[in-house]
Amino acid sequence: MTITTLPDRVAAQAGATRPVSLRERLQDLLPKIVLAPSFVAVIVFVYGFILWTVYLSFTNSKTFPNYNLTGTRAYERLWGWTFESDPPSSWYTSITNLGTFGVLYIGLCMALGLLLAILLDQKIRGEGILRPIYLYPMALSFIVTGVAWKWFLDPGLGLEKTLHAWGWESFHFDWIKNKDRVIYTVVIAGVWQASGFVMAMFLAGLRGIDSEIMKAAQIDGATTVQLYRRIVIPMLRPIFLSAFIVLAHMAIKSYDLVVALTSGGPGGSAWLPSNFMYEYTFKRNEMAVGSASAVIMLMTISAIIVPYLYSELREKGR
Amino acid sequence: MKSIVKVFAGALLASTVMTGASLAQTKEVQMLHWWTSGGEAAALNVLKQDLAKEGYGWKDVPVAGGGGDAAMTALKAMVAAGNYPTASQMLGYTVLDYAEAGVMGDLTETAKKEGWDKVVPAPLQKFSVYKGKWVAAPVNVHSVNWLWINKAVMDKIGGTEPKTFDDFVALLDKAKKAGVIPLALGGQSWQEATMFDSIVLSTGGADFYKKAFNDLDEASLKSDTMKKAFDNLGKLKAYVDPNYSGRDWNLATAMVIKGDALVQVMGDWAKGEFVAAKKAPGTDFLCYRFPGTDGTVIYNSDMFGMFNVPADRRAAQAALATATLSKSFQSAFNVVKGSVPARTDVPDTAFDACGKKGIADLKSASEKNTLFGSLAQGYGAPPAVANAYKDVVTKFVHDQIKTSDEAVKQLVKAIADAK
Amino acid sequence: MSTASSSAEGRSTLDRVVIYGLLGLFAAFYLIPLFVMLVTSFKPMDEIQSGNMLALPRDPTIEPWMKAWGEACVGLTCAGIKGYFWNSTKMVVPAVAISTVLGALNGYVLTKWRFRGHKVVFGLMLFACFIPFQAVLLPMATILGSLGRFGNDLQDLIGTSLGFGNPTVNLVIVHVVYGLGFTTLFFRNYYEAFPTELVKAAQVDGASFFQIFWRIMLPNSAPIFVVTVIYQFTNIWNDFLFASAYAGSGDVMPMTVALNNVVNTSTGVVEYNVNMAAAIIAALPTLFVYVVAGRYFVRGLMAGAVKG
Amino acid sequence: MAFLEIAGLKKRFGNVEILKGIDITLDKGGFLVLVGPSGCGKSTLLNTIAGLETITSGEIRVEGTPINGLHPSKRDIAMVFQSYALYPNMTVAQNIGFALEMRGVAKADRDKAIADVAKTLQISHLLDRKPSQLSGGQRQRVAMGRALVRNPRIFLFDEPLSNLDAKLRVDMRTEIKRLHQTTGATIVYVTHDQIEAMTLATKIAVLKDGELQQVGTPAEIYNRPANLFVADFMGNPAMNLMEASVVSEGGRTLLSLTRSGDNDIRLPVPASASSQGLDGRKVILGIRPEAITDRDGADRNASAVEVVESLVEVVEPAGSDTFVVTHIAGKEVTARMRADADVKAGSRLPFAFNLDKAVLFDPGTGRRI
Repeated sequence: MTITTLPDRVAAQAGATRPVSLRERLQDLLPKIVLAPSFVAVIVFVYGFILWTVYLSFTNSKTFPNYNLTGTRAYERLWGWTFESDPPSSWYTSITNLGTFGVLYIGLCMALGLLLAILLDQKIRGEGILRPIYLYPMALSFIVTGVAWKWFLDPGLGLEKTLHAWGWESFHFDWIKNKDRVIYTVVIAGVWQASGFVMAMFLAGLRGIDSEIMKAAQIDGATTVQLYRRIVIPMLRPIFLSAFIVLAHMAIKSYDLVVALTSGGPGGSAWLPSNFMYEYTFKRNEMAVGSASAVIMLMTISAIIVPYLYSELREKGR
Repeated sequence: MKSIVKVFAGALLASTVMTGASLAQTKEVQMLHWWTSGGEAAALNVLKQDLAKEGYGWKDVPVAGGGGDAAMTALKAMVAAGNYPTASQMLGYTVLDYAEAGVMGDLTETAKKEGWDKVVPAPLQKFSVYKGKWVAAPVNVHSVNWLWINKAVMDKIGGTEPKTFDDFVALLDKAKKAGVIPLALGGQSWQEATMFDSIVLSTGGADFYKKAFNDLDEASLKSDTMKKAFDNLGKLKAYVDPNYSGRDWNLATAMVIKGDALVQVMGDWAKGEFVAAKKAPGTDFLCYRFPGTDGTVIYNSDMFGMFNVPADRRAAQAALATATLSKSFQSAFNVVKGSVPARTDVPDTAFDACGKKGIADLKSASEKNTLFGSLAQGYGAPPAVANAYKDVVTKFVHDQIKTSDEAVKQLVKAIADAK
Repeated sequence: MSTASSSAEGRSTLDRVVIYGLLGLFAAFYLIPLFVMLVTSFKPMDEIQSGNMLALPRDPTIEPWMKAWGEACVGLTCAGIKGYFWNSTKMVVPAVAISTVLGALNGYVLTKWRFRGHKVVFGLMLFACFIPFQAVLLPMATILGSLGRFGNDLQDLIGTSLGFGNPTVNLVIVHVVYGLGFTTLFFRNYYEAFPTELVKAAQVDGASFFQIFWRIMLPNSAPIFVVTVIYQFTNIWNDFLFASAYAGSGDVMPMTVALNNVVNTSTGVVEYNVNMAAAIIAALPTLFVYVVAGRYFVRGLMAGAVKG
Repeated sequence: MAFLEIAGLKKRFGNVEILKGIDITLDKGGFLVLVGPSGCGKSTLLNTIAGLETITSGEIRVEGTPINGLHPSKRDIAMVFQSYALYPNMTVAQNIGFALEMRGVAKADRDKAIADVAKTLQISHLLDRKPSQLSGGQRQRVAMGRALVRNPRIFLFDEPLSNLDAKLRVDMRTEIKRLHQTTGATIVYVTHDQIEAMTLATKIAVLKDGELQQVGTPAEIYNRPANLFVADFMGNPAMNLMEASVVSEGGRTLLSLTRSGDNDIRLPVPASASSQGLDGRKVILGIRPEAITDRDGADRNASAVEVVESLVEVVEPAGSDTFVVTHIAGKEVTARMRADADVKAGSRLPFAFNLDKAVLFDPGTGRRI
């Protein structure tokens, strides 16, 4: 072989002796300089505040932050409430509701979103009209639509009354007044709001599938149902994941939904953890408990999101 | 790049122009409140005009929603930022909390000059005076233990004023038989607890109420009397319509106004609704004390908490406080709001029959020391306790707590926990 | 572009009927609240109280709309909600513009100018999307307060606060900070699939960091711009929590706070028709954006936003 | 002094060494082809010359001046990418003119330069189109136009033909060769296609696993591969590589190749290798298919032709030639016969080995002896 290695160091120095101007050095640093403000902002305003919240959860802060560490009383109280199911503590209600709400909300949004996307993807005339109809709820805040939903679900005003007036006297739908069912009305309104967005994601995914694969499957004799079940839906896997992340974060952050629709529900039976946190921090002046519940919420979120982030970034990054 | 620069420059420019307004701050009061409905806004406008006569502007910071919840959140954020408003609408223990945090101003000078100590009932001063310093100007006194009855319905069923709890139940029965909804209730925790305040007073009497709900005496809380009060609450629950859950209080009032329901147990702010609907006391509706509570007043009071603003804004603040406690404003405002003046020397001439009764009751209760803070309304105990109390009541009403035994147990535990 | 629809011709009419039937049914479900709001907003009050909420107005009136627009009380000022469009606009436009441009720059750096640890940086920024806003309300207020005092010092020193402490600017800061996670995510995923060779070619052609961004990346980012702008615009326009806490006073109050003050009054007869009209008026910009840009929204999602 | 000098260049990503010390020089007007299997580091090497990737150590000089550390735009290079990397938002004219614009060339001069280049490449009629409206071949031309318009010191090509179909690829190859000859440009060209390398290059550098295997003219690389890898990689069909042992018989040093079920073959040691010290060693005999022919097809000027009879296993007529596969020393050995050679599978045939063209390798080190 002909390779003759020059002494590395000498070569490197030869490169370095050329004066590097300040301008060039700046040019090299530019990407980091550009990213830095955002990064610093996130570190301070998100992670700094998370630390602050964690700290407060170990104090006995009441109305205002108090910086004397006093131990884990807030967590002990939450822990105690976690198992108080009869009568249910507000915390117990909140976390069990989050379970019910989270599963149904994410599940139904995905199912409905996927169904609508598949239906819309059948070369539908009027897609241009239907698509915004499914999407528009995302554009409205719940301050706007909460009242309308509240009416519609109220047996004395809405659907039940209307159907009675139309002659269906036996119709009965009073979930919003029922402490065991009220959370399902929150699910209905939530699904109404977010499923269009999920539909758009799936629609984008469907449109992105190589049509040759579809043709191949049809030539292979797959029926439409088989085609979707065996080929298309498995290919949408990355979208399921994205949709899951988007929905999970919306589910965990859901707050105004509950307030606008149910004002907390009969006996506080519609509370979600974010309502709990807001109540204790701002209304009950038990900031330590509120902070502790926020910490637990964040830990729950991390338990879902961090593994996802880890696998995503590991796989994809070069 | 250019257009990014433009956006930034635009934002900067816009903001520099806007901050020019801060010079005017010394001649205006910044007022945080949640009185945004037509009637309330009209009442506050009186104050605004009074101040305008003195040469002070009014910077309105209205944040409605949740009976002041949103406003209190905004206030907390403003205080955390160090941007104290001149004044904020506040309730009971919240004033003391903020005073303890050292962010409240000092109105003592004005108070001395105007002799507030003598005309404002002592129980109110517990909340408006912190460590000898006046920190808040009470605007009104609401009383909670009222019945609001539709007179037409009352006449139709041939009812008379109930004097005891049993009378009340009998009256409700009559209404039920006549096919009207006997009791209009909004199934939200604060409304249920507000009604329960009256029930406890009626069931246990004045001393019991004070011991249990103001002193948080554990023996009283777990006494049989409390258990009986829960039983009574359970009885009343049988007279509400099935759709009561989650209903706003003013919708419940509207049921009484329209004659769909006979009676609502609610604070005197309900009268504002009757007035707004052009109904007159005695002819269209009746106001009775909750049976068995005559002579005693469970109150709450809207106060304007005054914040520790820089010296150059204090003149405006003092002017606001003076105007708030002026007899003319107290009269004009409370006529509209349904409440009674926070000072006992305001002539009752402008008030209707219910208002006159309210003023007289307040005066006598104040003299007899039977003026008690409402626990449901945040005047009986700090918010943590009050809300724990509301939790238990609402869970009882909505069958999550099934027996009065269990309710008492939960109440004791919840209050101990929150203390 | 895709799908089994190539065989649609061969399918029976029954299939089409079922498909259209389902789509129509769901469209009805999605439209109910809007329908309720619309019909209510055209009814006089007595008709609302006595009638059926789903019925068309017997006696339609535009009075509620006039009132919501020009007379409804937002606190002590009873001049309707028309004035608050400008408050919201001057806050939303810079917040959307800045957060979108920053997101684009971040995405550009994180995909095309990678450095050691870029994944960690991205992960940290993405996780930031998930923080509950209620938890940051108070610490953020403290920081904004310090900025405000800094602004006052500047005011004394150089005669202008440069916007520090101004409530509108504060809201812009807040929305930019908490929007960064999503905008960065959107752009990063989009630029991830953006051919790196274009960037290399531009480098060889002599374009600088910003020239490449400006001349090559941005002109080819229209789809993701649409998604990001729509997402940010609706979120920021609809925000109530921050708006009420940091900009509650009448002269800077954004639309949502004003609307809340109209709708959420706790006393007096609730004028549902006015409330509904006000709600629809307040939502017009976001509705407009979704309806007009809906097509591009799906296209933009296709172009990469959903892949991650 | 050479025009382009790459000295001791190393490149490391984390713990992985991508380039392990590369030394290459290229004269002005030369056409250097970097060739090797995928992952060998040839594209990385090209990118370091372009300045698109930093180097860990070493130096790159152009006309004696180090350019490593310089921003790509300051190196006076132009590059044609595999995917062409045309800016989708710009027209063809804007694409070609972009680099000039970045360098602040006045619009009028720019337009003239664009028009000239477009004329040279016969794409004048496409100037107003967007890249998405072009065919693959047209895009390729635009990409070249973008490089040409700059008139840089060095052109870099990163597998520019790999996205074209076979016919177009051959045409463009010719075009590039012509461009090189008419402009006298200095070119560094990356490909994995050894035919492209042979046809285009004035100098070939073969890389494998970040190491330079051999640098030389196409003929040197083809005829005198430095090691087994180069021998195997360059040429199609590949060079026949057979194990042999060196034996002394009758004062002659001969190569002995075993055959299963047949007698061993004895061949003289090729002239390219000195036979000294070989005695008794195992070697690998490398001989290209065109050096194994039928008896009549053997080179008449060759000094050492040996004829060996062997069993024909497969016959592959390729039109211009016929390839015949037999089995020697446990390996398939391909021979190249005339197109009309009358050969049948299963028959025994005399094969003429032209040992002038053969080389020997050390089986331990893989290097040529």
